[in-house]
Amino acid sequence: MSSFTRSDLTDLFRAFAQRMAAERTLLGELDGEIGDADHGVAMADGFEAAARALANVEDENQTLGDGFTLAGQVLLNAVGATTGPLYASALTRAATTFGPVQEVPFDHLPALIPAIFEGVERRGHGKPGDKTMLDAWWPAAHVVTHESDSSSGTVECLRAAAQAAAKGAEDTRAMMASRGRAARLGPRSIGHLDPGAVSAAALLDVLASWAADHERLT
Amino acid sequence: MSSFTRSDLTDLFRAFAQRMAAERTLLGELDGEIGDADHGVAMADGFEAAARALANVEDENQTLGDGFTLAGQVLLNAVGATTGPLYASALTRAATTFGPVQEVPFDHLPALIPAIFEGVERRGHGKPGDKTMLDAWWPAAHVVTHESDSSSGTVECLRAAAQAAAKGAEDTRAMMASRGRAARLGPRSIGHLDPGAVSAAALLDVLASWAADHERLT
Amino acid sequence: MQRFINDPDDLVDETVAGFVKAHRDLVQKDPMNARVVTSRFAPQEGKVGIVTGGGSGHEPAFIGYTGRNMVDAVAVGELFSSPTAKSFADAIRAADGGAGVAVLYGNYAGDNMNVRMAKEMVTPEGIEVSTVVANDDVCSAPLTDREKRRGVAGEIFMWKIGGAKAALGGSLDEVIAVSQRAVDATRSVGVGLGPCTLPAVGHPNFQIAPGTMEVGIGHHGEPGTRVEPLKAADDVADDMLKIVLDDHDLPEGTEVVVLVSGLGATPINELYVLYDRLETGLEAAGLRVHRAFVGNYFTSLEMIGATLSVMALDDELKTLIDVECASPGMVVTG
Amino acid sequence: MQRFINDPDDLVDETVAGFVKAHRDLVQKDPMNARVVTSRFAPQEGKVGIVTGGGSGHEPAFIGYTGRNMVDAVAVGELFSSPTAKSFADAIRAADGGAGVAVLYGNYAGDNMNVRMAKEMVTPEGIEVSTVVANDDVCSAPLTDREKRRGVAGEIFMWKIGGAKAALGGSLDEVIAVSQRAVDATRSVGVGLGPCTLPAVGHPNFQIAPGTMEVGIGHHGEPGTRVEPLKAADDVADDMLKIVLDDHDLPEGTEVVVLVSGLGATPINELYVLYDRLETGLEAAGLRVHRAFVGNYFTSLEMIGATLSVMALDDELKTLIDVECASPGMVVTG
Ligand SMILES: Nc1ncnc2c1ncn2[C@@H]1O[C@H](COP(=O)(O)OP(=O)(O)O)[C@@H](O)[C@H]1O
Ligand SMILES: Nc1ncnc2c1ncn2[C@@H]1O[C@H](COP(=O)(O)OP(=O)(O)O)[C@@H](O)[C@H]1O
Ligand SMILES: [Mg+2]
Ligand SMILES: [Mg+2]
Ligand SMILES: [Mg+2]
Ligand SMILES: [Mg+2]
Repeated sequence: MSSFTRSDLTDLFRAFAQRMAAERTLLGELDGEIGDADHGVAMADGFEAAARALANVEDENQTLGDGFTLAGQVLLNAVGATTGPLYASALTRAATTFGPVQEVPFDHLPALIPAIFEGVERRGHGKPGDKTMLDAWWPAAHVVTHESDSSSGTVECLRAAAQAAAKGAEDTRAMMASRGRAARLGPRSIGHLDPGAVSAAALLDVLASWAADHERLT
Repeated sequence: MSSFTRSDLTDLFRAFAQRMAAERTLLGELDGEIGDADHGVAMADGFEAAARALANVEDENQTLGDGFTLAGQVLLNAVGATTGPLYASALTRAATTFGPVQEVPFDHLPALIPAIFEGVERRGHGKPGDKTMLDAWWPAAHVVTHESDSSSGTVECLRAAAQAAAKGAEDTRAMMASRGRAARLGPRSIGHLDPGAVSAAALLDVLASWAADHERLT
Repeated sequence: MQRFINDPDDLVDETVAGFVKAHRDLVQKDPMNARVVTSRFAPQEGKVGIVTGGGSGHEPAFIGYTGRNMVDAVAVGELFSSPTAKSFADAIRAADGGAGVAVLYGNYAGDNMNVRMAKEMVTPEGIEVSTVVANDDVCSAPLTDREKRRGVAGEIFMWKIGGAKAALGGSLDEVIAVSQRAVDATRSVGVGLGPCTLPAVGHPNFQIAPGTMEVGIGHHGEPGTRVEPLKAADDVADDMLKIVLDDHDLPEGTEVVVLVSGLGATPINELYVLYDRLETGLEAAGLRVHRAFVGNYFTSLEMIGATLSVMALDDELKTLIDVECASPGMVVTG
Repeated sequence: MQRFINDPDDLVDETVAGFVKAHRDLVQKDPMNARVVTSRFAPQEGKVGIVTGGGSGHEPAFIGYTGRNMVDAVAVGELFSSPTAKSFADAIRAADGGAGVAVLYGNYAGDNMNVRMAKEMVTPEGIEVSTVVANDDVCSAPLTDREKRRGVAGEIFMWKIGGAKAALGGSLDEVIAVSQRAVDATRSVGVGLGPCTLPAVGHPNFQIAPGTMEVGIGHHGEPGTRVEPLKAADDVADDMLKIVLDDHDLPEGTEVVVLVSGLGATPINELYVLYDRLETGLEAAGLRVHRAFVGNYFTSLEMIGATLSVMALDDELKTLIDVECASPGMVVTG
């Protein structure tokens, strides 16, 4: 069975960064509706910086844990906003999950999702239903930890998680924000998608596609 | 033959003020094209203040000279801008022309026009062709001093002066401004009417109509 | 966009560069971090350091309040985005004179997290950090949820008070206590008449229909409590004052400091028109204006609108607001 | 119009009312004339009085420069209109401390006439009046017609210099001479990106098409020397500097004071972006910036755009620009 290596991590972040760059305008507009319009810039700049850092320091001794830690630190130092600390915390958590190893079996990859969920939750003190990115990460994490059995493949698991996240993001439309800038809007936030949930669902979509490509090629 | 009295002066200024109020928006817009859009406000406020002052202090001992002096002072104190001192100077000049008398023969009325022209010219150091109000006052004054013979009536004389002023104002369209704010525009002022010339022509039009009504009623 | 910009991505860096050049008598860039501006007079051995930070686009806030007897170091974020935890940490390091650092900032999720992380970074280095979080924006949450309210222009009072207390030799605990008192004594409200545009986005991220106004608008265009037809200036001033005073029951005779700030594109004469009515209203409510600030103190790019902030004074706050200070955004002469 | 106004006809009176309330430590209304604002410190026995005046809508100019070691009395006109001769005369009377009065104003036909008439009014009262007429606006007439040029933001330098000289005990002749030197040493240029609206008119009185800019625009929207596609901020700054320096051949090593003023609706961070490039350009031209002022110093209601003013210093001008002063629009600390 194939593995997920430190250089795969760089590759995955390159894919994240590309997608965030592509979604930059949309995310800015969604944030403009209920926040301050900077979410596209924050996500695009943050993941670009992280991907570049991962590519730059890729050497033989780097472990997956080192890579996630690096990505988190760079994101934190590059972005600020709410996004910086939340995803930095998420990636630090992932560093612990993946640990000081050069590679993990490929079917460990879905564990990234609950790690990110827990990291964001711990830093932001939010909960599903607050109309935040947690509304995408939580259903995805739930798929990974509860609904996927070992018989179904890694890619299928990630696809299911991505679909759950997309639905979760869509569901934020009906929610009233109680965290972040949009909370100020109260009832007037209803009817708008949460930008952080949308970007989270996009990251999960990238993860599933990247894994599918990777499996096909190896 | 009828006369022009101190109370006629009040009446005339009331007519001036009404017309300036009616032209306020137009004059503002013309000034907006080549100046700073305040000419309508200046003329309307100035003549309103002058008319009100003339009405308030109308008593038996007031001479025409007193009346013109008062109107000039009030205009000066009410308006500022370029218009204030120019018309104040014009009315002070008229005060001298009409003098310390309670009334003058009606056919002296056209003498108001060259008096105003000279007052404006002396204060502003301008000349016809500069694209200013002088381009309306000058041809009107010329009609009064050179072209009207005593055989034609007062009202006809004033009508001819008003027509000359209207044409003079229209002619400013082809001129390049060399005085006042519009001078800054140089060639770009060409094609626009000078607001001060337009308001001057309107005052002369009022004068002719007022005289016609007055003659008819007396 | 009719704006003076080069690459929108460079806007913040160029703003900071021009700012430290123009005000080199008062401020400088942190040599270690281009997103930190420090006072020429900092750090001062034995003085409590004053730090703040926030998103860009609010100039002169936040950088403009760096200077003598004011803020010692400011962390600079992207437009409308919290600075990074690292920038907050570097600002704390730059301000530290050995007597601890007071981080006085506004209540936004990003700032809360980044300040918390910065504190975690510098604590192991032996720097004592305490924080005060401004939440003066009345319309951002009900009074029962006061801790959820945002910080807006009233933050300037917090910096002025904290900066003065530190300059007079106050301990970290004292600086924190009196800065918190300044926050507790301050209420703000904003009214928006026109939106603003982030240059990287290129069009307004919210709309205010001509002929209407958004009462209670936030500093990033966060919608207010109500949208209503634009009223006469006096009526707007009355509404603003009512929002502030209803929330803040002040005994007659209280002395207050008032700040009326334009949001960026409102002509300055209109701020005075508002102030004229506001002072009349304050006096009618039995309050006395000890000092007033009117101008573009805390803007939101080219938003049209204004904010009102009122701080009730006690004896110490009054003494401290009068302490001489010199910063690009605010000067109080002795 | 998304504006805070009551009756447009009351705008100027309400502005002055709010202004004197907000800044009552520095200024007051002339009890004799509601259109005259005087310094709390004026008149001063034996000191030359400093007077200016001009149309409203340029706040903080003109009233904002009233104060200690600055202007003693200001005549206030309608929006964009010269004050009346009577107001100028009353301002002169209020400023007179027996040592003569310097009227330092800008070159507009209305101001010229009204000041001349004011002088005629007060001379019989035994007040000695001399005048300096600022004509710093490069694009308002060619260099060969310099006496036709308008006064714009560079007037602030004239007031600062004249005010300081008078404060230091200069005679009327000395104050006039050095104020004239300040004018002669100053060049300004404006760039407009968006128009302004007089509330009584209700719509912009000129247009600047989106995507274009008007280089050399005047303070009331008087059109500039050219309309061209809006460029990047750095290129605009370069153009402005070239216009100023081409007109004003300064020897290398000259020290200058720089003022970058917003016209009303330009975000303040963009003024710093311009300044960043301007200082670089000045230094490339061998000039040294002694002091810089960046902010909304001389506005035109809500016009979008900025002005640059550069004053070349000699020894005396340098000493005087550094003299401490306190006015609502400008504070220089000692
Ligand atoms: N406490 C929180 N927990 C989880 N996610 C949050 C929290 N606060 C805000 N968010 C997410 O952050 C997103 C906004 O991020 P961004 O626009 O980059 O930062 P900011 O709100 O500081 O401008 C929101 O859409 C929401 O999903
Ligand atoms: N020196 C002058 N002599 C005669 N008329 C002048 C002179 N300067 C300006 N004007 C007239 O004044 C008019 C403008 O007046 P107004 O708009 O009220 O004042 P301002 O130009 O001060 O805004 C111009 O249209 C022009 O006709
Ligand atoms: Mg955001
Ligand atoms: Mg005009
Ligand atoms: Mg933000
Ligand atoms: Mg005018």
